[in-house]
Amino acid sequence: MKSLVELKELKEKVQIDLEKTEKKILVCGGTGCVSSGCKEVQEALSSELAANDLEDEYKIVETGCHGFCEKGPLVIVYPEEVFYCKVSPEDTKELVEEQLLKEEVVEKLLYQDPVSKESISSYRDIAFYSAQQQTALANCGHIDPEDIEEYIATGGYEALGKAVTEMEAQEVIDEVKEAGLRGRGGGGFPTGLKWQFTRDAENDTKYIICNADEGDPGAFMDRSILEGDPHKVLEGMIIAGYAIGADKGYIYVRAEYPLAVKRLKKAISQARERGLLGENLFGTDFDFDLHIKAGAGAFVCGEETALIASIEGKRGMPQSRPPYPSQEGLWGKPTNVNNVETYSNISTIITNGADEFSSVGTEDSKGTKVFALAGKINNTGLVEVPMGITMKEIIYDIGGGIPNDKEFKAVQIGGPSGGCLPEEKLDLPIDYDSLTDAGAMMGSGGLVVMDEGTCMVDIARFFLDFTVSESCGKCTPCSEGTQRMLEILERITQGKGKEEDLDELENLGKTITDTSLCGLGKTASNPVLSTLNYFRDEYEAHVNDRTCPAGACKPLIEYHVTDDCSGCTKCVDECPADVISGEKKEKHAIDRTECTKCGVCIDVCPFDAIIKK
Amino acid sequence: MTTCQCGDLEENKEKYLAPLKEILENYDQKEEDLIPVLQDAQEEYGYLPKVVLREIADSLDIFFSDVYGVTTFYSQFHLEPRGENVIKVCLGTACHVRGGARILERLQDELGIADGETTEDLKFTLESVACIGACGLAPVMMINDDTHGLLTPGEVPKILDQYNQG
Amino acid sequence: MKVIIDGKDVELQEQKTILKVAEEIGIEIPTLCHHDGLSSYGSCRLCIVEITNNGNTEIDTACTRSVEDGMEIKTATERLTEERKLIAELLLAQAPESEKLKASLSKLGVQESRFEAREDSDCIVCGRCVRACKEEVGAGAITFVGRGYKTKVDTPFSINSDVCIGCTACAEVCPTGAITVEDEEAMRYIRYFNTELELAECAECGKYINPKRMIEKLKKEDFAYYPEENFELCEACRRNKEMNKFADKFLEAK
Amino acid sequence: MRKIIHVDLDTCMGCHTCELECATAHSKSKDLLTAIQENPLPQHRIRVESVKGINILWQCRHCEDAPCETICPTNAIGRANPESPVVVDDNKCLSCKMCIQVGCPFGVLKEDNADGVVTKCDFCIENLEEGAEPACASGCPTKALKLVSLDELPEDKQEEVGKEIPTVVYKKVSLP
Repeated sequence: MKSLVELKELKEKVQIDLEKTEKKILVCGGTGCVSSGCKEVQEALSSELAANDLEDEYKIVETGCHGFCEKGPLVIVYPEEVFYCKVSPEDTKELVEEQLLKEEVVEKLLYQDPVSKESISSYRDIAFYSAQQQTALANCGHIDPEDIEEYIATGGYEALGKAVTEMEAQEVIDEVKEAGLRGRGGGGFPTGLKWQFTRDAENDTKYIICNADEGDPGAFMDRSILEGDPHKVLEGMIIAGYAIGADKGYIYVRAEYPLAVKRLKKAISQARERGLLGENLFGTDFDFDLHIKAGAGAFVCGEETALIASIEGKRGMPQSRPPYPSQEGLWGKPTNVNNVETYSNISTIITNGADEFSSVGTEDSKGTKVFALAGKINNTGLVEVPMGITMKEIIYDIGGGIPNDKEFKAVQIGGPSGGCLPEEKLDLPIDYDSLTDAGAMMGSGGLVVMDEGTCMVDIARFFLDFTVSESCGKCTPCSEGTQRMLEILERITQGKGKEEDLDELENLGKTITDTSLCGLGKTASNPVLSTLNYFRDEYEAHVNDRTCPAGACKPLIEYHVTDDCSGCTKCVDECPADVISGEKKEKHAIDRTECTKCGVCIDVCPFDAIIKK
Repeated sequence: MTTCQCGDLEENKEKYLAPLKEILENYDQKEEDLIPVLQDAQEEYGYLPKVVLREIADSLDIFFSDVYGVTTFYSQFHLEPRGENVIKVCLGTACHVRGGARILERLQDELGIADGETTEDLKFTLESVACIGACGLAPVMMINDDTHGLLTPGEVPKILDQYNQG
Repeated sequence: MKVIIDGKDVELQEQKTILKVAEEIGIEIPTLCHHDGLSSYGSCRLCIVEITNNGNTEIDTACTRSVEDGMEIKTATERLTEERKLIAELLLAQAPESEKLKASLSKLGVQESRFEAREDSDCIVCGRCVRACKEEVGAGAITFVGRGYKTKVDTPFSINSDVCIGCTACAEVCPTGAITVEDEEAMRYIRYFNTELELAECAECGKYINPKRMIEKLKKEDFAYYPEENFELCEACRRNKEMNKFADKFLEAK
Repeated sequence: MRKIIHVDLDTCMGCHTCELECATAHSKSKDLLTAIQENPLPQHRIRVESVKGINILWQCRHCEDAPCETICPTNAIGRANPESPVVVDDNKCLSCKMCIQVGCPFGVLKEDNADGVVTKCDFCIENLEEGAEPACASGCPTKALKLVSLDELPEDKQEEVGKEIPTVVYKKVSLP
């Protein structure tokens, strides 16, 4: 790419080409949809098109994640924008014949609103989408992530062209500072300031790193962005490189995300071919190139100093900061580390200006944030919303509330570093500082909803178990302290808790927070401390009464057959431990001494006649 | 299981290490290449045998102990042969609240092995993982590259059967 | 550069760690993983101090943190003392049998741990031995193995190391005394690492001296002057040889 | 002003007082009668041995280009400035003993019986800074050992100090 003019000419040309193929079928190719079988749907669709001689008329585009993972495989037919969900290969014949040939919607494949039970044909009318405001996810699910031209057609790489040809490096940093963008990966450090530190560090060699080692259980926004719009991440990184004076960048991505790695590789090679990576970008003397490093399965490598150690080929053990990576990072050189979502916001800031960006959000948290909705919620998937929105709006308006008429109990936000917030905190406007004040954390934005059937002690134990196995083992409070906390929590969930255990948990939690070496340890106790704070009665029930109010801790519950049992023998057949006995039409019985409490019987019982108590 | 796959003869060792040498040629052979080389080598050999680690240490000119330290740090790497089919049961938060543990238990019962083990016939390796980012489909497991979502324990035997043939 | 440590004003010309500065003015901060001869590591966390700078107060380790102008440092507040004790107990539970560790921790008022003792454990994973072996001696015989609380220090595959030079630095720097060295006849055993080495014999008196592998390694070092045959001698024979040479010269001069 | 220990072997009676003085100077109590009851017993860093009928005084030469300094992996052995003696920093010493084994051609380094670190003649550096003689010299009843300034030496010897011969200078004979 020799100049901005050349890029704009290309954009216009591609836009014209794309308009010619106005008729297209978008098939979501995100990981969620791949696992529910979108590849088969895509194949079936293309043979149906062939069978009906529509191959030239309709183009099938495999997009990145559309966000609504639970309803996959998703298919959207353009130009009508009809949104079909849970499409199976068998449905494709009807879809092609009805929708494409007769232009009549296939009712049974439409999304049905869980409350009004109405079928909705355009995704724009579905509450899950209509309440969102997308910046980072803007292109995800709408363009072919493996075609750089489609990205260019949306105005892609124009921000880069503008930055390197029309702006001084310092102006770029000033713009990012003014926009008020804060790091989307965890702590929320102001991005512009981080860039400034790295720019001001004296050294001829500097590096840019993209932290794509998304590891928070329950968060998958980075994965979706990488799979759905990889060029946006590259563009953000190249702009960062220009701003701080680096000519080399690394993307550290989880090896568990093979599709993301594949699409990134493709995006990088396309960008190189077009001269958007390499030497003399846009005819200037700015050079920049990118390399991919695949992680090897260590959550702690999301911590920036550990990530750097891992890129260098070492054990991913964090180091004390200061010196910060902006002073001494990769191979001792000043290094700027941001995460995927942060870089995805950069091009918008440069193109539309800081003012427009900062018009969204709250006083101290600007812009939008992507959240991953998961757990006991109707609409699981990815949503991007303005900062300052309340938890209630996300869970009920966008997420569609709790399934199966269950009661909301808590929402866990921020992954293993985050905390569990109770119902009374649902009106909390979500931004970095209010979450921290409430004992949780923005983290990467994983939102896991829990209902009355979730035991909060068990959830705390679950997160501790995760931290214990992911602690790098370097510092005493994190590696030993969390293990000791876990032992206490295990004791409590097994009904062997002691009265002084709760104080000991708090004690350990505070010391681990205060004295651990890195962010992993400093936040490891959050899930325990926040549940102890908001759900202490549940802990007390386990310790004092030896009961689990949620009915989740196995050693504290028993399975019972109620009088609702009609004697259908379904549970007798399905029980993997063979401990249910009973004749047809007679009330069954469970041999509790051998029962493994696996819950299969509850799942299969048509009369809800098996209960836990 | 730790018996050397290369035999004792120098000639056999050379033959055994030939694919590794090809892998190494794709790299500059600096310390920073250690993790990618280990990844490629594991892809080639299925696991990381001692002779392979030693050869990597020599080629990259780093301590054998460092290679071993790195290998044991990352959960992706394995020092023992693995099953033909690798089952990864997700126990991330979303899967946890939707009963991922029950899927794991059922798999353990069906296969007769514990988390992290391999069946004697080397057909299956079972392991639990933190999050595979398919939270929308919880509970989820991956067998090799296939993701199976929205699982119930009852479906487990059926799915295993698909991989048990041949 | 001016800092205040426990109320004392200190003026400094060069960058130093808080630990070093405190030591110089006679304030003792407890530490286990730190050793003056090794790189800073910051794993045991016993040397935590409270640092106030620009209005923010934080806790950090004195062994890794350099002083900055205007810092106010407190080394022994009540909070620090309590947290240190807890950490000390976590450490003690990892090496419950170690008298050496107990002796160091008794200064903090910790005699026993509230936590259940770890079985078969005598290592606190402070990494002194690993740093000594790899960074200083340059042998790289041992490494951290695994991660999390299961991390231990070992040779690759727990087998006899073929690069250990038997210098015993690992044993000497170990704060729990877990690593021991035993010389029996012609062999040196470092059983903690399943390692054994052959000892060289003094060419003169036949006494066993250091391991052959150490001598091989040292021979490759570049000395300004050094008689080659000295490598094969014990220190007493080396001394005798030189003394005799000297006596001869002296007599000759007379 | 660079100082050296000057040894006159003709004057030495072989009384071993220097050894006692050295050990006492490096004891905890610094008092001979108390020092001999210390556990572990204080060690001396100079030795007197009779070889071929001559009483030879043997201690660290504080070599210009000291092999013990070269071999030490942690820079625990070295001098503060080019004119100071070669000393061991106990806190930095890892006790790897490479200096004992091969570092010193004269065999004057040994393991400290208290903490395992390496120990050697430190020229009584603390005394030196105050202008006093090292213990071995100050305690020598016949003044066979003397702390002298470099310029008190004959000119031919002066030139050799620091190049050919170590800081400890023996009358009549140069070393090594």
